[in-house]
Amino acid sequence: MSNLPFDPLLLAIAIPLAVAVAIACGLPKRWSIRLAYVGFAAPALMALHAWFYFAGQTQVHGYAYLTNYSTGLDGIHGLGISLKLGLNGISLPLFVLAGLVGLAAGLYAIQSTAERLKIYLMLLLVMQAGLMGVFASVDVVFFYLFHELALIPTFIMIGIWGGRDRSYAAMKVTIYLTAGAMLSLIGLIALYVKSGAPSFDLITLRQIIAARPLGETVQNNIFALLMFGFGILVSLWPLHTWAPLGYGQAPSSAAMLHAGVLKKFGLYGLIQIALPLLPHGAAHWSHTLAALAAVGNVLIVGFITLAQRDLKQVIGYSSVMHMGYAFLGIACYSVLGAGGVVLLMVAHGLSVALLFLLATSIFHRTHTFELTEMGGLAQKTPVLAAFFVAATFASIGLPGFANFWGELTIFVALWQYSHCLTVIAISGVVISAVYGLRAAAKVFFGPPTEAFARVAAQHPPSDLNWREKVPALILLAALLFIGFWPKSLSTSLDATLHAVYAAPTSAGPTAGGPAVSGK
Amino acid sequence: MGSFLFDFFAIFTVICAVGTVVNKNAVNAAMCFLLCLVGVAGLFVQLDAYLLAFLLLLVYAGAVVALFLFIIMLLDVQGKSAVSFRRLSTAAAVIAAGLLAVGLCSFAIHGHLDAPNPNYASGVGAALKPYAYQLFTLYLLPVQIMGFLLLIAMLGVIVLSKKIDPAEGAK
Amino acid sequence: MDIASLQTLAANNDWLAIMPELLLGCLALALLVLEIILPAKLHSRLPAVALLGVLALLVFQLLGFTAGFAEQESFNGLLVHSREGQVMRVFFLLAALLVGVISTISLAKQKLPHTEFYHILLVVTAAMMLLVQSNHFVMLFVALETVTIGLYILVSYFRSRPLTLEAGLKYLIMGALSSSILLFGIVLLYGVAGNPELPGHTASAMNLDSLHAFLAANRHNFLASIGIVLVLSGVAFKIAAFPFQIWVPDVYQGAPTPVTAFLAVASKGAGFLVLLVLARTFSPYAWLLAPVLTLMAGATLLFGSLGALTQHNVKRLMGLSGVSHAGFLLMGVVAAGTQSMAIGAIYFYLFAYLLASFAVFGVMALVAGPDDADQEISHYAGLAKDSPFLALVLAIGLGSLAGIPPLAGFMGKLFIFIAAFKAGLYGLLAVAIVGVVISSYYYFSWIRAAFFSSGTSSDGEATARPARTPVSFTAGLVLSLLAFGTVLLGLYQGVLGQWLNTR
Amino acid sequence: MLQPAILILLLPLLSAAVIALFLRRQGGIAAIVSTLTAASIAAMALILALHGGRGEDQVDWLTLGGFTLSLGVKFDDLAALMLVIVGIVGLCVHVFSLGYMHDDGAKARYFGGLSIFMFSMIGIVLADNLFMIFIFWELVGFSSYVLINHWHEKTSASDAAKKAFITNRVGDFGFLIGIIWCYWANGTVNLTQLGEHHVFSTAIPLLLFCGAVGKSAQLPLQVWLPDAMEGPTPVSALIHAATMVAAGIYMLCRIHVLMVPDALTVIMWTGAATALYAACCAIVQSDIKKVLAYSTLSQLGYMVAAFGLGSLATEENGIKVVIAAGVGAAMFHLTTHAFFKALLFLGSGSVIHGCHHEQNIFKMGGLRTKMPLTFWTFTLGVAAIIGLPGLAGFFSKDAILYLAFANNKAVFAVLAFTAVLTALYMTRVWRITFFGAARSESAAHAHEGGLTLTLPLIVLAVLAVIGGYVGIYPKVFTGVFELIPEAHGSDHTTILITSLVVLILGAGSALLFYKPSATDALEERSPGLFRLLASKLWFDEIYQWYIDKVQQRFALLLNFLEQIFLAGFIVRGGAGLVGLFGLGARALHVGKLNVYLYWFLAGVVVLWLFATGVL
Amino acid sequence: MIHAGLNAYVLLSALLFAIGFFGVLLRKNTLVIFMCLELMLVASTLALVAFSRFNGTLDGNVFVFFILTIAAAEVAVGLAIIVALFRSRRTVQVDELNALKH
Repeated sequence: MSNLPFDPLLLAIAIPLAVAVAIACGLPKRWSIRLAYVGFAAPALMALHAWFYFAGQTQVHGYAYLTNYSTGLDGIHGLGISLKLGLNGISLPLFVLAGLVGLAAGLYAIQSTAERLKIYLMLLLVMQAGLMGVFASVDVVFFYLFHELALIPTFIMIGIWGGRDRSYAAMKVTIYLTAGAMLSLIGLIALYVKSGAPSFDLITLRQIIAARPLGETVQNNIFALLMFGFGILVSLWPLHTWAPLGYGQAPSSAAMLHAGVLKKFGLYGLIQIALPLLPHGAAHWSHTLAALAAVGNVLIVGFITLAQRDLKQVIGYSSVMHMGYAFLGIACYSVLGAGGVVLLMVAHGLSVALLFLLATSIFHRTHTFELTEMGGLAQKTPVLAAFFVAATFASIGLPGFANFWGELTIFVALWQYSHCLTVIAISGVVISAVYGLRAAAKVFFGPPTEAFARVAAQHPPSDLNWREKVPALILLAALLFIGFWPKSLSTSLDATLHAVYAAPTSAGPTAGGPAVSGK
Repeated sequence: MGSFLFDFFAIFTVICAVGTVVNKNAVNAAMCFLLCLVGVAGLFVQLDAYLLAFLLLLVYAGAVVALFLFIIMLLDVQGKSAVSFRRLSTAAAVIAAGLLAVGLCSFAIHGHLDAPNPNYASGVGAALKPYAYQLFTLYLLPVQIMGFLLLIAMLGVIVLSKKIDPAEGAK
Repeated sequence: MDIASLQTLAANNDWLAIMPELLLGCLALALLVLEIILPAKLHSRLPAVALLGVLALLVFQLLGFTAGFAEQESFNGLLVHSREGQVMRVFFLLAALLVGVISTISLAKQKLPHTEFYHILLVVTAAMMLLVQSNHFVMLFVALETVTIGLYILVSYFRSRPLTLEAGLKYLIMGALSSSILLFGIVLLYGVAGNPELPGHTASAMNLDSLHAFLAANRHNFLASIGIVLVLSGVAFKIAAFPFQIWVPDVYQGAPTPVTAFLAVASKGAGFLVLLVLARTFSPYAWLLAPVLTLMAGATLLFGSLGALTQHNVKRLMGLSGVSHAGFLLMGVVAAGTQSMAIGAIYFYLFAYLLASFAVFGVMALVAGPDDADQEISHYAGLAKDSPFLALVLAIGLGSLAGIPPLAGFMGKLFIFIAAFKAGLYGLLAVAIVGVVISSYYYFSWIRAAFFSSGTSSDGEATARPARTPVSFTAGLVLSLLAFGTVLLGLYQGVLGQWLNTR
Repeated sequence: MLQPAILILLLPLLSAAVIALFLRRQGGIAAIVSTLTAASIAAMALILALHGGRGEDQVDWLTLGGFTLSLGVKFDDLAALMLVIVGIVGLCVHVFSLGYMHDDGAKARYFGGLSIFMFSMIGIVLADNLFMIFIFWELVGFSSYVLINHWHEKTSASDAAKKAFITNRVGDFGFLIGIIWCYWANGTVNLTQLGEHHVFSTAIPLLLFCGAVGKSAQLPLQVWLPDAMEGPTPVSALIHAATMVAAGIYMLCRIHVLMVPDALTVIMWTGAATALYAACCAIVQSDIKKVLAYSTLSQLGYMVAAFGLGSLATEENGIKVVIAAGVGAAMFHLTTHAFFKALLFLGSGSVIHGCHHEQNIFKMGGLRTKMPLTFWTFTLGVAAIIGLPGLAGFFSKDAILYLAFANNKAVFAVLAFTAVLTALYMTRVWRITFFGAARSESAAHAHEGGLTLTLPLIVLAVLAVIGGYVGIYPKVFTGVFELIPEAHGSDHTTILITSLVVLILGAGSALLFYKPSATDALEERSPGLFRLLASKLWFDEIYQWYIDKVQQRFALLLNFLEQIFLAGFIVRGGAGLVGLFGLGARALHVGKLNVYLYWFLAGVVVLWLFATGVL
Repeated sequence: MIHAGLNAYVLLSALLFAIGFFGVLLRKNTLVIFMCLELMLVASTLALVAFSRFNGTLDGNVFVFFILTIAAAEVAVGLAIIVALFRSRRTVQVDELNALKH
């Protein structure tokens, strides 16, 4: 229960959905846009409320704002599926992320000049509702269901508003993500069936499994399903090829929401569900996961990013690469590693959304994503350049931005797991600096290329306007805020992780390292 | 005696059945089918199912085969009717025949039932009354359904074989 | 046979128990009578009478629905009235109603008599309702043949279209063949179960309960097992299970769109109900049933998905995708062998499938031209622009068929998967994943055609497609209810979930 | 203890934030805000260092899974000294910038960058643990990037900025591994706690040293520093001469407790090699800033070598005392170097400003008369760096030479030779720039800048003169300066003589050899040697070759494999295969009834086989 | 009357069924195919009657009533379809009725 007179989590889901339905029912455009502001602002407000008042909430089973809505399947004889909403320390940061990125993407979309803006906004609102739902769901089925709810608009948006290859991209993304979702669905079902729990909600699952842990083989198999299923969704190498293509073709707001938030679903699932409930499975698969992530995601994809000539491809591949860090954090199976992953997820979500937003803004000025055809944009658009450089540095893990905390904690946790992998992972930091700065330099610095000079002569580029600046500022401010005050997220995160990971520790993972550094 | 009759009717029926299948001419096939039905009716008689034998001849031989013949004549297709002997279809037919033969053999070998006493409850189908009792008590509902079935079949035949109005469908 | 026992037998013919079916039959007859007595200008109102009658029956059925329906026999064991039967009555009435609505659209494009169509539709529906409640091979076969013969007529109903008649002929011959196979299987079972030399033989060998008892006493009888597989083959034709699915695309394409919908939903639903009943009856032969059904499920799933993958005629696509749905349902049937919850899952899946399929078929009927067999995916180009409503309904329907949350189809698949997992059908689940992934491709291709392509080819000319029928109020209402139901059932299973899961 | 230090730390951050948020278009106000901030920092630093206490304190910044990262201040003499240097040099540079950047279009960004730099640098200085050092370490790298990139429309500036950051990242790669290793090995990265007990390991200090190699531009990561001269000259003075590059030395001194002999040897030789290498390179440069850049490199090498020479055992009253002489010597040289190198850079800035952004010394000449103040202060700076007795550089260099002499004669020889070269190239640049006739239009019209340009020169010149005395007669920062090794007796004489000889040899030969002319005398007389030195041992070329021919080609290869093999062959191929099956399944519907009927036969047969138990 | 054994009847009916099946597969004339289908039904009725006789239950015999009726209805509908088809396509050969495919 919350100490608000209403259920903020339900409202965060229902308001955007209601606005979407209203738009679908044929609201006139002017009103659609006005309502869309409400639809995007409401989840963000709820998220901010949850962020700052989380500590004061009464917690039931570790969840604040816990509420339950029946679906008719939660009776004595039912399957135990109900819309159970709540936030714990793990979901809170991601709920906040979803709210903020959703707001930014929404504001950016509202001002965009997309064709058929109403449908675009409607789809985006559905996506937003799904995203809020994913992280607010305590019930596993609804957790999955909301993910798909958010996923469908992505396909459609890529298909309608995407770039040149939109058709192929939409198809490929659809098939990949369907495959991933199906694998993970089977994994979740397996978890439910094998645990013998009467309900799909995580609280019950945790209690049941804590009382009666699953057998080792069962754990290994279920974890494999979840790992590869979620792995496809999060673009684990070599199952990642949909990601750069999809992001390259997706319209900006869809890419922001998908790469920024929705993609985190898989990681969130691993941290919230798979790791605590399947410690043996995690231990069994951690080597594979870590090797794939370190060599594949970080090194190979890192190098591939170096070879990209298209700005969106660079961002897309870099996103795949950073997911490698997240997988490494998961592979460590420690509170520190998992906490690092959550921090990284939030940070990466904010920064990659910012990058996609700015990439589109750049495109509006250069009319190309080809890096070789840009250059010298900073002379015309210093503010845009400043934002982009800030976003780049955020994404390459500069301290002061949220990303740093995620990467650092993951590295620290990883050292305990494997020295060799830590070295590989940290070498990724150098690689990401190379491609990040190279891209920034190619776009903004040096003298303008001939191609860009021609474009600039026809359409004189203007600097970032307020309608682009506000969403960018929201994201950047959040990045800096977390960068400077990581405790705003880490306190509740730490508490929840300790509680959740402490229960089935018979597999022997450690909760953390030696005591304390600074005290 | 009974065994001889059985053998006779059995062989007769099988030959006629084979004739139905392989006869190039559709009319001849229909005639073979008619004879085959007569053979089956003979077998029914040996099984004491006199009513059914009678019905079989009446309904099948009298109505159904007549209908077939009528249609065959109406459509005047017997000239074209022939078994195609292209290589692929021949091979397929041979394989099919082989499979069916093997199936029959397995049926004959494994499907042996311990025959009950032939005189056990003899003449269960011989009398007429039990049929009526059964049909109008136990099987009353199916009989009613049959009524509907025949009705829709009749409607169907009417609807399907009405001459196509030139105004229809030309759209 | 004495009079007293005959009286007992006659007294057991509880006509009240089959009131919905009787009323439906009466309604069908009334249509014919009305056509005769009413002046010709009022004949166009007869479909409305039929539909309103069905609707009234549906309401009556829903109002009289009690979740705690006691299982009872009537007609001396020919019928068993169970809660599932009640649910399926609703299912078939709903299907008939929706087919009727779609028919008004499709028939309007042909100059053909209407009344007979509705008459046959109602009779077939009643027969289906009896079919799923039958507990006796005679009853089962008679009802089945009534359904089948009615469908032969309905499939060939647009007789002015040569393709329709071809489809009708193909359906007729293959249907008759499968009926013969089924019948031979029944005969064998009857012969074996009544054989006095065998243990547990029964006098009423056609009765499924007695047969079950007999089979339980003879678990490895050769003739019985042959009979079982022959009966299964016959039912497999109805549900379009591999390898008896080959007729599906041709017949679906040629048949009038409403009849295709009827075949796809009601006929298949009836087939599955019969299969469930038979699977329960044959359960002592699980050694045979389980592997056969498992392989059948997997092969059906894969074949349907693969066949639909490159299909561009939407009716054939619906047919083949229906085959893959049959695979999912078969998975449920296999699981039902050990998990009782699977039965609820099958029912739920059928309802979800009904809602989604009729949404899609409704849109198809509106998009199709007078030539019903010619319905290409490319005809849907630009649908979203011209008629966003139809496009939305189509997307919801296809999404539900593809199993996308939060639509009803997803919950159906989820239940089936849970049941299958509980039953340990891991291999089938793997196949199912492949099937879902492949199916997402072709469903999405269709949605893509409706949403993403503008309807003009690269050189700017509009591609040739039949004119679309404007959406009437009734059609619009029904389609939006279907779409709404699909969404609602995905999010809130409520009463239906309780009906189906209370076991 | 914490509050004033935190205030000093946060003040520039506040200034940067104010500039970034509100003063983007008001460059003038931004400059004043930033300069005032620098002034208050300098004032507070002096007060805190000279009158304040010493101590440490921290708060938790991040706690996760038993890992705590704290935000803390360790304010000892070392930090106080460094803070004062940063404060004073920073203030000078700010003031100088007011004049130097007066007409720049992006003044706000420039001063904002300076403020961020001050924030980051002070953060390093005050940090009480290695993670915190690392955080600010990265941040100074960022501010350095921003400031080098100031004139971003020049490709060279943008490339140099990128190069600087990436090269630093390479160093930080090792640094971070070292920190993490240190954390897990010792359970703490708090500097004080590390001093109390720590695990002896060669790898950890060497990995940590990687950070210093990057930041202080030691071999082989020295390549970024000369390029960094693309930034505005005051930036070069502040960041790339006086403070940021010295952070590497400072960090080494912070962690000297972790050092083991083997690590020290590596560090020593790295420093010595860098010193020699850079000095050689400096001889042939024609860009005044490049000369100073290589000189900086060379001096940094000196400091690193000094640190590496490490501990010194002396006998006092018969008791052998081991002191961390390396720390003292390195920090002493760091202090003096900060003053005179900042002076030299600002002097060169003044020259460049006067010559309208002409940087080639062969196009200058005759500035002695046109810019007298600059000339005299520059002269003092040169005198300090070449070690003219009595000036700051003399003392600090002697201390290092003495340490080398006492510990390792080979290094001593290298360093002494480096000192000769230092005298040589500094005299060369001094003579060519200021003497003779003006050799270009811009030099002919050179003029002295305003007060903002000259005042910092004077201040720094004074410091360059007197700076050495704080080291030899320590009254303040005794914790550092008392560690400086003092030569006694014959040793003292040897060192004294050595440095005089070195000075005379270097400066004399330069005076003899180089005349103020438009061409390089060495290039004319000995082109082979000139080319060898000008090649800088092909470091840049090798790196460029690696990037172009190895790294980029490898990346392209992987990309090719990904596109062709993974996305193409496997994914598209797999999809195509499924599609083929789909076509096959579709082709089975041949439309002929007979064929379909065979399916029924097949189905019945298969089921029959199941029933008979064959399958 | 001395009867041949049950097995003989059953085998005979199976043989007739197989012949009918084979005819369905072999023939191209829809009318003949249809006749063969009827043959299969008749084969079933033969077995049914035999079982009914030997098992001593009347159900089988009564069932034959229904089967005969159904068969008649089926034939009527089927022939109507064939006639209608012949009208539009002028053929009853299944080879030529393959407009619906792929």
